[in-house]
Amino acid sequence: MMNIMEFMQLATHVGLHHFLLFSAILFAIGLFGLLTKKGLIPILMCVELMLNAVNINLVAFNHYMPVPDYSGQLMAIFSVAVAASEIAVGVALAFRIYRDYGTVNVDELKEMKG
Amino acid sequence: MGFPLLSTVLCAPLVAALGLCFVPKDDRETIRRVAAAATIFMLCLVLYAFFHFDTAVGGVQFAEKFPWVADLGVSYSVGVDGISMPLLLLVGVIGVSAVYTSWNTEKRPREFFILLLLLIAGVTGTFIAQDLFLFLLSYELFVIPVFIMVLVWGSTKRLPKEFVAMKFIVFLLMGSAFMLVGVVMLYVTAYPAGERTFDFAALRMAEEMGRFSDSFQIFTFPLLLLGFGSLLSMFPFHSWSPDGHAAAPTAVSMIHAGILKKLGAYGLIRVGVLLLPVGAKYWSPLIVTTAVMGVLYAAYIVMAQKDLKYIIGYSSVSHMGYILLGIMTLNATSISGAVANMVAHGMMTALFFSQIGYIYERTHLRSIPELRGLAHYMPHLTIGFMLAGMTSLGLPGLIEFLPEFTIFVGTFGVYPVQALVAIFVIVFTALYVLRLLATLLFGPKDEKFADVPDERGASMVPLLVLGAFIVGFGLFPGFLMNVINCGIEPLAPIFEQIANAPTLMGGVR
Amino acid sequence: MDAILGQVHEVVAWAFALANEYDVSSLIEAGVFFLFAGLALLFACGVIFLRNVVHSALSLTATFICVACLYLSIGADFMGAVQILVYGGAVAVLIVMAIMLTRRDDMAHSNPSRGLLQHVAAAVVAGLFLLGMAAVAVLSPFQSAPLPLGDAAPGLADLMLTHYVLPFEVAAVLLLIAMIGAIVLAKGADER
Amino acid sequence: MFDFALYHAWLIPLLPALAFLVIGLGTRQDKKTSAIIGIAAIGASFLLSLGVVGAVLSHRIVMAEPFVMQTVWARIGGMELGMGALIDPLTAMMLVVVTTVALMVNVYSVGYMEHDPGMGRFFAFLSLFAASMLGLVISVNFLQMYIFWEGVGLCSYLLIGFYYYKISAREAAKKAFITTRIGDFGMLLGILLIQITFGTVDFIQLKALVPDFIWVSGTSFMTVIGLLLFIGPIGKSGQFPLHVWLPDAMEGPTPVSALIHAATMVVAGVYLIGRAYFIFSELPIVLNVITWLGGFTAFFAATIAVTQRPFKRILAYSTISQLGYMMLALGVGSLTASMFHLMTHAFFKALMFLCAGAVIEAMHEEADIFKMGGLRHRMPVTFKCMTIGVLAIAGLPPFAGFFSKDAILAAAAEVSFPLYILASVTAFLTAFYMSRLLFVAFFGEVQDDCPAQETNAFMRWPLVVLAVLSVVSGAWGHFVGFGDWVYYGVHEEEAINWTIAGSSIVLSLLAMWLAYQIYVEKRWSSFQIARRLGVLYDLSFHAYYVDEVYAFVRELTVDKIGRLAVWIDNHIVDGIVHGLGRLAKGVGVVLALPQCGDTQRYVAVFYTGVIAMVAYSLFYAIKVLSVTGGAF
Repeated sequence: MMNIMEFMQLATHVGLHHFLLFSAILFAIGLFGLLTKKGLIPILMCVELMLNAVNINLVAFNHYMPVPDYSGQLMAIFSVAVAASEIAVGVALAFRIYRDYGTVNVDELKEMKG
Repeated sequence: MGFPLLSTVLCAPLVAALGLCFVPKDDRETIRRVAAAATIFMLCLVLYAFFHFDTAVGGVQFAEKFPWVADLGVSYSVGVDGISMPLLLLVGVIGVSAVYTSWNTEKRPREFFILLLLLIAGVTGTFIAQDLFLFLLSYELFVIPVFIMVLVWGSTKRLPKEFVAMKFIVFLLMGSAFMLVGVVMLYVTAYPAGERTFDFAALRMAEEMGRFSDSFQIFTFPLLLLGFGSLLSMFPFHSWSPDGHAAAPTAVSMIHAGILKKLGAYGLIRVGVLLLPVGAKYWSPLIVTTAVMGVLYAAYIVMAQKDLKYIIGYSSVSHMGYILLGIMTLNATSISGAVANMVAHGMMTALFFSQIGYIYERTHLRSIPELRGLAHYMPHLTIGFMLAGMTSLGLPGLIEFLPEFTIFVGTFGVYPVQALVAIFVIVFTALYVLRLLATLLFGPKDEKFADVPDERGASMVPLLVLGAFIVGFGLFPGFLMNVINCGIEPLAPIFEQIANAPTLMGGVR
Repeated sequence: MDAILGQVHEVVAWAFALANEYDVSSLIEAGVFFLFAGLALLFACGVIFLRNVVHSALSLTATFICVACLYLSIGADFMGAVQILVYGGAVAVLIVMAIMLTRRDDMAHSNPSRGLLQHVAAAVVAGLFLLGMAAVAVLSPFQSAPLPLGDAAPGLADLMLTHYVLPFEVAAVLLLIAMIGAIVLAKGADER
Repeated sequence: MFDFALYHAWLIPLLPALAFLVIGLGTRQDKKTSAIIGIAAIGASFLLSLGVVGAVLSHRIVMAEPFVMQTVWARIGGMELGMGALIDPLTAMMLVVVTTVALMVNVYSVGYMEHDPGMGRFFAFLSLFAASMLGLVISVNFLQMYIFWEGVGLCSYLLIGFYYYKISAREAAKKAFITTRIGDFGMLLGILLIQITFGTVDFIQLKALVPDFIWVSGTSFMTVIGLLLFIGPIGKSGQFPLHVWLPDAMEGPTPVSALIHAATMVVAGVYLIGRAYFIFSELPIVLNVITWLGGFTAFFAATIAVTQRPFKRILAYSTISQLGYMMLALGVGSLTASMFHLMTHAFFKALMFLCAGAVIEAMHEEADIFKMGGLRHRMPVTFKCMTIGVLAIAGLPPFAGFFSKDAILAAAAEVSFPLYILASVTAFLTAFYMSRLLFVAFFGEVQDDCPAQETNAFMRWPLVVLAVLSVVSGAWGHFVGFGDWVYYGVHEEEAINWTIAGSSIVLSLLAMWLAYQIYVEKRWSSFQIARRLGVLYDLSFHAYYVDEVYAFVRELTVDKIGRLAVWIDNHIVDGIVHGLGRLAKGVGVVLALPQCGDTQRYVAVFYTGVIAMVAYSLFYAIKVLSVTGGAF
């Protein structure tokens, strides 16, 4: 058995791996929601979760890796900008779809069926 | 370089098409006059070129050349030699006839004539191109107007016209996809990078220098054959053609059967046989045999057809078999015959279609049992049908006899059995042509045609123009044959060279 | 009894040993991280599993704020501020507005999920993905060797207006376009 | 004068051709002008032909050394094809015969066609025919001959179908063209083989080349060529088994039957063999085939003629029979006899056809001879002319047929006795059925409703002229020396063999007596005889059912296979094409199945892909790690 001591030592020394694992779990939760939710708004929320997970990675790398400037955070800021546009358009789309189809349930929206 | 005659010929329909865009769309009179003027102007220039073509000098004449895409070795290079000159004349003649055949187009005349002129320009470009790239460009260009014209002005008989238009375009594009592969292979193989060129003469030179190995030729030739053969309606890639004729408006049928199919044959000679003679030789027994099968098979099918356009459509498949036979026999005699036959069959079949178009336009009938006894009311139409029919069955004194005879002379010594079958089909041809003429023209009066007017005025023009050439070249074949001779005779060494090349059957033929 | 006591003793001794071995700041750091990471994951699960979509939205906002705290904990103060402003503020408001606009009758069941099969499949996909990413994260021999950097805001401003000025402008245009697009979409282009 | 004609012999076909153009393009509507132009053109040709004959006689142009002038018509693919005029006594004789008959028929047609609205067209076609036929006669090579051969075929087609509104005429025209086309196919093959073997189709050159070729490589290959060439004449000259079109061709106007289907075009086949005799005479097998086929056709057609009822049909079968005679003569090696018979036959058969035309017009298109009767009272001139014709064909001296037929019989007797018997029986039958025709139509009682009247002058005078020619041409030919001029190889003096001539006269007289007894005296009932003969009569009456067999064969080999080919094309060839299309469509449908429209499923698939990529990179990374021992 792996030494509990060693494990605890590893676990309590917060480092890059912690953040990577955390963001992976957050992303997985978002993905799970993305795949299981019916409503368009919850799906959007899950997408936001996943985007956040990505941002965490960027920031964490910027913090823990030997980089000379804040370009990692900057990437995260750009990502936030894109996410903001995405959510704006996404919400508008959801609203539009709701008005045109009377529903926001994706399983009722099958226009793309081949 | 003197007056750019060929460029003018090429531009005349384009300029007219452009001009037509500015004519009010309801002014049918102006529209058709502009179209007619353009094609007549073209015909005059082509005739001038034809009679000033120096048969003593031969080679490529009226040449113009300047670089276009220098990096790829593409140049705008036009010119005519003894093979393309008669075909250019064919384009001129059929162009005029096609315009006059569509004289009374009611549905969107402006667009119709613009597309028709574009189509004519496309085929003109193909025949005068001395650059493989220019050739291919024009070759692919004509497909578009044909497609649109079948879709918009076509008629639905056995098959819906939309279906036929799709079938047409899919067939041709599939064929040219294979052909493009072959052409690119040729282009890449001929010269090392940096010296590459699309110039026909240069590619021909590359062949002479032995740049195309035997196995390369044997592999590449079928690719080209698929492309040109499907346009030529080679059996068994013919089935788009009769359907296409049946669905297309008359002018398109005329150009399609009269020129486009010849384009396939022309490409096969110019690119297939001249650049890949050994490959052609290798496959020739197979192709000759299928060609003859096609001749017989299509003739049989004609026997059972009722629709006039199907009859002529299949009959032209049958006749194109003769041309393919002549080309693939690969000797100077048979190829001369094939080229002459291209002109002959083009004019004959265009005349046929223009007559069918006339009667279809007036009565909206096209099948034989419904149309009968027309001779009582329409002597001019009768003359047109008789002339076309008699040409079709190879009556001496009309344009098609001597070419067929020449093909037979060239073929008989090389492939006696195939030639025998092909010659026997002249009996079948006579049978179906006479059946057609008999039922269509003769027999008891049918009152329902009493108030259908006979051809006169503008609708007589196709008959007069095509008839004049059919009879003129028939009685005095020298005019036509001398030009063709001076195109083919310099090629005789090529054919002698490959006379002993191996074929599919192995050994020496 | 003795044995139990002995074990307790042992654990206490271990804890003390542990306390001796670690410096407190790293322990606090770990505490903060695990606290906010745990909360963030909890709220994230809340987003998915709460029945009421408004609760979900609230839960999402909470997640965002927890993440912002994590940012702060590693010294990314500007990112933390942005996170709170944009996500905790703007996005949350947008989503709540969207919920309002697409309101349905039964708010208690306004966040439906799909069937069991879908859940299993999603769990498999998400689980495998997590497994893969975790493996990557664990196996990658990253060395935590932060360089001392200055304040985040000035550093970012430098980068943004010098080296990354073009992406910055593009991002601005993108936002503008997104805004216009959102307006057009929501308003309906054909109803002018 | 003669020289002018000789050097302008090419004008002989050209003048009628011009007349065709002028009438066809200009004066078609104007009956009178058209007729005048037609007659003037053929008349000028006639005069020129006489001039040519004069030139041949005065320049002593003989068969071995013809007068040739030619020009290059086309040069293609290494071939040089000439056109021109070849004048020798045979040509001169043919020119005169053709122009004479054509002139007579033209004049006759003025009367015959005067009420027909298509008279202009008729004269145009007649002129075109005359042009083609004369062009054929003066051919210098096989190709020119083939060209005009097809030309006369076209005219024959056009003229048989002249009454285009009649379905029977239309079908007959079609049949004529196609049947002769089958013959032309063979002939074309023969010409092609000649062109390929010798590199030329010129008669003069071939005359020099062929014997050498046979000397070197034997006769077998030339026999094939000869047989192929002979197929052409089989079609054109109505030899068995391609004779079926000729009786049907009688649907055309009667002057046409006289000109084309009795006197000129149908003998083109005979003329071709005569012209190419330098090939055929070297090939004994081919000659044998020609002989026996000719003999058989002569007999076969005669047996059919015996039972036919329509006036012109009898004459048509008689023509087939006589053409067989000519072939027979060629086969046994007597060009002279054949050509002599060709000439006399042209005159008397044209005469009889013109008489038939007069009679049928007088009877208001009634053709059945048994509906006629007693016409000799109503139409005395026609009757006399017809009688002369019948006597001539029956071979009674001093009429033309006697001399020519005797020459043939004599030539046949020299070669083979069975052949002689066959020819004699045919002669007997000929005399019988021609007398039957004469007796039934012209003797007996005039029927009450018979509308017949003597015809007008335009129709009468050509009859008289031809009648005179039918009387004198034989004797003239015999005594002036037809054989001195038209011969092949060594010219031999021939005298009348009185054994053969006498027996033939006796046979003919016997046949005529028999016919008189049956049809005039009614000693034996013709119906009784017919019933006695039973099957034989039926076979003869239905022309041995050859037409029916052909119809069956055509249905089987053309129409059935045609329909089969259509089926194949629509279902197999097109089926493959459409099948490919459907295959593409089907593949599309299969590939579209995952496109269920469920976005989340797309996401799942997408992430599955991502997982796969991650897994792969992990796998790769672990491999690298294990190799490098834990360091990248």
